[in-house]
Amino acid sequence: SANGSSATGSDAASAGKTTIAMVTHGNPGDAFWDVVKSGAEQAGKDLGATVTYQGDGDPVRQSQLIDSAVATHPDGLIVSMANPDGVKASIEKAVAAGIPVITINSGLEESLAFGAQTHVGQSEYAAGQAAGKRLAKAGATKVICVIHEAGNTGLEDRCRGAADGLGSPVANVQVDIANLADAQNTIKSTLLADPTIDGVLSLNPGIAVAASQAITDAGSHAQLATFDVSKDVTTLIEAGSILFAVDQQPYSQGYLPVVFLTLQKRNGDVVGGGQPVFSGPGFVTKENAAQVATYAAHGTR
Amino acid sequence: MTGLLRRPEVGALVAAFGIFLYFSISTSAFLTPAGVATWLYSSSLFGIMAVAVALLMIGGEFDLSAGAMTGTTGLIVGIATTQWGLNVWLALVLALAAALLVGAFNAWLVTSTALPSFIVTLATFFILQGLNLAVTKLLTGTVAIQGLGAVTGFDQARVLFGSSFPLFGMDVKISIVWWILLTALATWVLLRTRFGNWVFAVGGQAASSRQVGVPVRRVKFGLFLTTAGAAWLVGMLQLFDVSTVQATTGIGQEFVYIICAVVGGCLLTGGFGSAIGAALGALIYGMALQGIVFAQWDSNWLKAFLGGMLLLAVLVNLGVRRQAGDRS
Amino acid sequence: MTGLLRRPEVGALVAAFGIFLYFSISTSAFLTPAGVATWLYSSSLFGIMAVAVALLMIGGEFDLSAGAMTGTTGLIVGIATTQWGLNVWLALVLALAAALLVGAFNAWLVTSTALPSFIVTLATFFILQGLNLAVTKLLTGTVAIQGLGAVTGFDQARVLFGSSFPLFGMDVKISIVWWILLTALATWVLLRTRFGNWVFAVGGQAASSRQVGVPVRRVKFGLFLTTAGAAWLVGMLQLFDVSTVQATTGIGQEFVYIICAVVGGCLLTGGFGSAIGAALGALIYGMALQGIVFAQWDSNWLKAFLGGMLLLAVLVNLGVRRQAGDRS
Amino acid sequence: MTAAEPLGAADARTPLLEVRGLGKSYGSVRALSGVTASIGAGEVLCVLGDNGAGKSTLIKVLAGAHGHTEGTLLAHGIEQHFASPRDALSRGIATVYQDLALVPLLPVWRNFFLGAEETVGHGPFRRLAVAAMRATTRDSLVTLGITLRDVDQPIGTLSGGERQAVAIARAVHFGAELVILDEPTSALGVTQAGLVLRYIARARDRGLGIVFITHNPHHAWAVGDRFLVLRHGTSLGEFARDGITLDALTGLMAGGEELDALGPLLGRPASAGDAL
Amino acid sequence: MTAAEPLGAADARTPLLEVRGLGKSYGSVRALSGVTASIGAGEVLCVLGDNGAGKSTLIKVLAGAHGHTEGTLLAHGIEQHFASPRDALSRGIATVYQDLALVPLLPVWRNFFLGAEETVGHGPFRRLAVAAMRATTRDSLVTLGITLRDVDQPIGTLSGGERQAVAIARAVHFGAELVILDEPTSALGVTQAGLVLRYIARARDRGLGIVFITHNPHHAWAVGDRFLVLRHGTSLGEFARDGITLDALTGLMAGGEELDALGPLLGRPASAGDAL
Ligand SMILES: Nc1ncnc2c1ncn2[C@@H]1O[C@H](COP(=O)(O)OP(=O)(O)OP(=O)(O)O)[C@@H](O)[C@H]1O
Ligand SMILES: Nc1ncnc2c1ncn2[C@@H]1O[C@H](COP(=O)(O)OP(=O)(O)OP(=O)(O)O)[C@@H](O)[C@H]1O
Ligand SMILES: [Mg+2]
Ligand SMILES: [Mg+2]
Repeated sequence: SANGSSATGSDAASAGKTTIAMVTHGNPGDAFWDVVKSGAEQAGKDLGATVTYQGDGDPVRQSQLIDSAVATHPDGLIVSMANPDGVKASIEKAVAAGIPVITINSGLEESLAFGAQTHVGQSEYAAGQAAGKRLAKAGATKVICVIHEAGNTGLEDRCRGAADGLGSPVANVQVDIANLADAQNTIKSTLLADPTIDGVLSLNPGIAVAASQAITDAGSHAQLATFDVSKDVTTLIEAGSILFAVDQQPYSQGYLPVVFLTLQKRNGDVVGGGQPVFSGPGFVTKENAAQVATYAAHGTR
Repeated sequence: MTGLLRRPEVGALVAAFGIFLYFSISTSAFLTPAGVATWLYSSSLFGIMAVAVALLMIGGEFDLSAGAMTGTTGLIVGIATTQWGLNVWLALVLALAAALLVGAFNAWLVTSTALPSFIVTLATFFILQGLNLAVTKLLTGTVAIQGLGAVTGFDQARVLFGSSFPLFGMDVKISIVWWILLTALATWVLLRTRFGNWVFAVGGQAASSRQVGVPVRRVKFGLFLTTAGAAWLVGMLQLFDVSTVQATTGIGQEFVYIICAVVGGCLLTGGFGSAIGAALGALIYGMALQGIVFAQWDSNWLKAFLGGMLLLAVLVNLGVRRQAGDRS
Repeated sequence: MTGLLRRPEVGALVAAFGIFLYFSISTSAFLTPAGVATWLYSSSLFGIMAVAVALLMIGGEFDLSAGAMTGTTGLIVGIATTQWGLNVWLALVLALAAALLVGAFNAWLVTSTALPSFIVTLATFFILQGLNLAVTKLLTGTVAIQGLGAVTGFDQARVLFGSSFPLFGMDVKISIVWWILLTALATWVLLRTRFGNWVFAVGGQAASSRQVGVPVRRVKFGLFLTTAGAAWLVGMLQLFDVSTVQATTGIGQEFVYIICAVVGGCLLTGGFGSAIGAALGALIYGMALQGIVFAQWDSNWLKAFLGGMLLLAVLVNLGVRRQAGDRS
Repeated sequence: MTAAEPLGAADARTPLLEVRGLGKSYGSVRALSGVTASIGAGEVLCVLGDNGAGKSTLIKVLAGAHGHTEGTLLAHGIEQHFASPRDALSRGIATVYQDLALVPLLPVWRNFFLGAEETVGHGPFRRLAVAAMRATTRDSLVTLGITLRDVDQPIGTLSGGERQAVAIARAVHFGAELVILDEPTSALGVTQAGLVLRYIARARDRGLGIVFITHNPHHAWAVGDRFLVLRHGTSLGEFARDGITLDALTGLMAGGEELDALGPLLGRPASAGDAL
Repeated sequence: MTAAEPLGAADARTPLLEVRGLGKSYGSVRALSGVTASIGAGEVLCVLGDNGAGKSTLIKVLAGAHGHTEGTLLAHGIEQHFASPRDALSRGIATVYQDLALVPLLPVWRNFFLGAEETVGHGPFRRLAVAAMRATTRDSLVTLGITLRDVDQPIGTLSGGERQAVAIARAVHFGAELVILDEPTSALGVTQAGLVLRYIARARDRGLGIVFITHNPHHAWAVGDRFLVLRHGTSLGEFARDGITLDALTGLMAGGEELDALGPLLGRPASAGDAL
């Protein structure tokens, strides 16, 4: 795995230290975005660049954070676009100021139009779609999608994608990530209320653990799939409690753009050539779970 | 009749009964053993905190940091066991000590500055919220602690906090037992001990209480420490149930506790309320929360429904109190 | 000296100056035109609401629904224009009417039941939060409304709410102008009009005010409507700035407004405070929020930092008031 | 500024206010009945009575807060039935309540004008006439013999007597011909009470009629022209100053007889020094 | 239950409490000086004085809330310097403050025992002796001649007189030999005040010493054995019942002379009916 004290960064030749700002729509404490952040920071360490990270789910405040980051004149800007309209003006401002921008995660469609150099990652919708297809293949017909943060666009997109991938409507169930024990109750209640449910899609590893227990408690035979991996999730996959985990490989979504922007500064490279770089989705299944588990424990998967 | 109406929990009792009937009749899963076990469990987690918060409110204070504190305690145990390899029981004690420290800090600030506890605990809430996230990230590299199931001694502690036992065909979670015990204990303390008498007195009229020798400061310390202790317990119950804990655990729950206490008949202004009322408030909340799911309503309406319920409950309580001729 | 110290905003002024100096010196971007424009803009959105909430708090009431209401108004305009094809200006009026209705509802409940506004507006907060999500989802199928830029008339309205103009090399957002104007207006109203006099009186001693003929009920209505109006304005400023609105907009911000007002010297108990103080409180908040970005601190600590700041601010204010010999 | 001939002495023949057989019931509770009294310009009518005697009820009727249910009330000789305090106020009757209706944190001048603020300008530019109100407040207070350091200090920082004075000055300023004072001296020490009595005398000398409610017969005696004694909601009579002595008044109002009746129960002989 | 020979008359020779030249300064403010008085069992000492006279200051010293700064204080003939209210209480001196230190929403019996609850059981099973406390409350009140419908009703629903009675009964119950009452009748009507005076007489008859603070000389006269009159923090003397008349007392305490001195300023001749 990546070695923090890699020598690549120490002999950074170009003028001054490279600084790269990352501003996402992830609220503080969000497990997915935390891994993205870890990836970016590790890349910074590896390459001898300073990476700053900020995140706010509200488009107004996200764009303010972008403006603030731009005011510090970084060598590169990385932005996620859950709500492309919301950050459009700020991104264009950054581009106008001559700061290279890379978009990550969602916003693939608008990325180039806004003046970004490339897009790393893959939209939540597409990831959801892939998950839906895979669930369909496993025989699920009636699936619920557990939203752990009310009104979060990214999560809604995943569920929408899942419905389209599955080819039949998916009911959204709302729970609160701040109360996992009760989230488990709500999932259990849902399964009790409708025993015909045969698939559960969770969007967070913590919720996945709760959901797996809820399925057992409710005596349901629903198959469980989740987004994102964690140590517990890999264990559950190995045990067969979880069918698969969609891995958008958030670590790469954080790591790669930092590499690209550093390369551009040092070497003038423009990776991607105007085409997006897909970071996933990878699927973690019984076959590769053991291997992924070690990374997940370090917060890099 | 008036005497009965004057009890704080009458409104909540009627409401709880109504909600119980409604969901029992309109959904098929609500009254099944598995269904009952679920909404009872849901209620119990809110209820334990609601009872503690109700005591605090009767004593004339608020605690907005209670929700975040449930997260803090869980995170401490998680970090201490998985990162530092501490013994589970030691970690439990460590977490309890930390919670009590925060409670004591709240109490100390409130009693020594006479600032409103709303502001003081709002600040603590923010601080805890920040620390939960930042410290967890710093020490573990992630924002959620997992792998607790593999910690030695985890299963022993789980008996106390995360187990369940069969009863009437239900799979009863141990937290329900804690809830009932603590509600009974709180009721007993409130109505049958000196401390309880003092809690009412301090919330009803702090100055008078001081004059007759009630140790106001000590009572407030006791109340904040009780809330902290309850936060620790709920943190443990959640942790050992799902064997994972997020850095964001508990945020936003502080309002729920206050809502349960108010629905249960506690006055925001102190000096009036009951532990049973708060427990009933939590029961209403838990039944509604799971009942909505059983009824397969669109969960997007959840918050609106809960808001309406709160409004209705306080209006009913108000009406009941007016009926009883109580103008305080 | 004592007279000066007695002004509510002294503490906030000192703190604002300190934070300004700190970030100006320790970061290079804070004082650049682009930097200043950003933190001013950030402050302005908090500030407009904080000033309105401060008026309400001086008048002795709370509004926890103010945050969610900024979302409601934005969503109404978004839905009305993109879904129903309503004219932008009509949609603006519709949103304003809806906000005022909610404000009037709050005021009506508070004045006619004498329930604490904390509970009443907590209920409204939950209801709005639920409606924002459910209705948006129902009508649009998503939780965020986009494509507003394409609505006819959008650009006209944007001049009022979403434009910016160059000044001293800065790109000044129009919301900063609104903020300054409203702070000035609120200060003028508070100190130089009958209504302002009544606001202080109602918050300071409602019973006495009623006796000398102050229309207490009307004043409270006025204050809740002002908060609602401010929520509408902030909703519009946000909407026309980013031309998108999410169903979760504004949730959690209600505390921020109260914090800004309290940091600016408002008493939670009413009857004391100032609009300028609240504006300074928002300035502190905005500077800190963006200053942390400039200083490249780990954003995980943000909340803890803000909590500490709140604590410090109220303690400083307390000290200042004690110095000034004011025991109220 | 010292004692002078009452300015309004000439008008004293038609009373400013007169009540005949006045009564007031709250539902079945008869709080007041058969009260007859009158008050002219430049006169002080003292209303005395123990707690619950009906003093506040009488004031509330005079002030227009409650309508009377029996008898007649005449202002300037014309029968009236006040519907509201504003109604009474418009006929020149102002009331200073015991709690003074002051807002402690507000500056003196804002309290002085609270609910009746003076404004300048029109439409949206209508604003408080701050300078004028400050000056008026200062002047009104000086007229009553009070000089404050600063009319901008919160009224909560004034002494009880000063606060009474502000309230009286306010009533006088707002064109009252008749000022009703509800126990203005009851919460004050001797010195402060003396000051308030002096303010009452000043106001009387400026030709105002004053209804002065108190339970201290000494205070009443110091400034009163007529004395109305209430007990249990009925009038024990209205006495002119020369028709009664302080001792008699004291005995009447404090319920000396009733206490004497209690005497045996208290294990004391009927007291030798009692006034009636 | 009616008037009887004071039970404790025999002990009256060594006073329960005696003060000699007692004084108290708050920093530079000399709130009280040179007060000499004594009170024996079965005696009522009335402390009279206008507002600000120093009555509360005297009580606070006797009750142990503040230490004295001059003179001596003797309980049962032994010199004392009380450090706290508990200290005074342990020497049998209980104080009933003017605001009564009651919690309105709490039931009567809980208020009765507040701060001194009786418990049964041990360790974690120690609990309130509810039945016993209810019974005690009812009995104590009956001894003073009060029968409540329900000792479980919130004390805020009792009348002022009843609340005073509960407070007095509480002081008596908790073993006080000497009960200090701060203006127990000032907020009450004649009937209620009469009741309270009767409770005082009952307590006295049971052998208690009573310090009764009031500004109503009639009330003092009705039950008092000795009278201590304060003005501006100094004693105008302690008088035995047969050494003074009610009139003299009235004049002394209400500051009749001072008001007379004000006379010319008020535009009145020095009043004819004044008592001194
Ligand atoms: N709103 C009311 N409804 C019913 N009874 C009332 C009402 N207001 C007063 N009373 C009764 O009328 C009687 C006279 O009361 P009032 O307040 O006039 O006495 P007061 O002389 O002003 O006493 P105090 O010196 O205590 O102010 C009392 O017995 C009181 O209980
Ligand atoms: N804590 C204190 N610090 C300074 N001065 C005080 C303090 N307490 C009382 N005084 C002063 O001592 C004097 C006597 O006050 P005290 O309260 O004993 O009077 P009182 O006779 O009880 O009056 P009232 O009838 O109003 O209760 C007053 O001038 C008062 O201002
Ligand atoms: Mg009265
Ligand atoms: Mg006193």
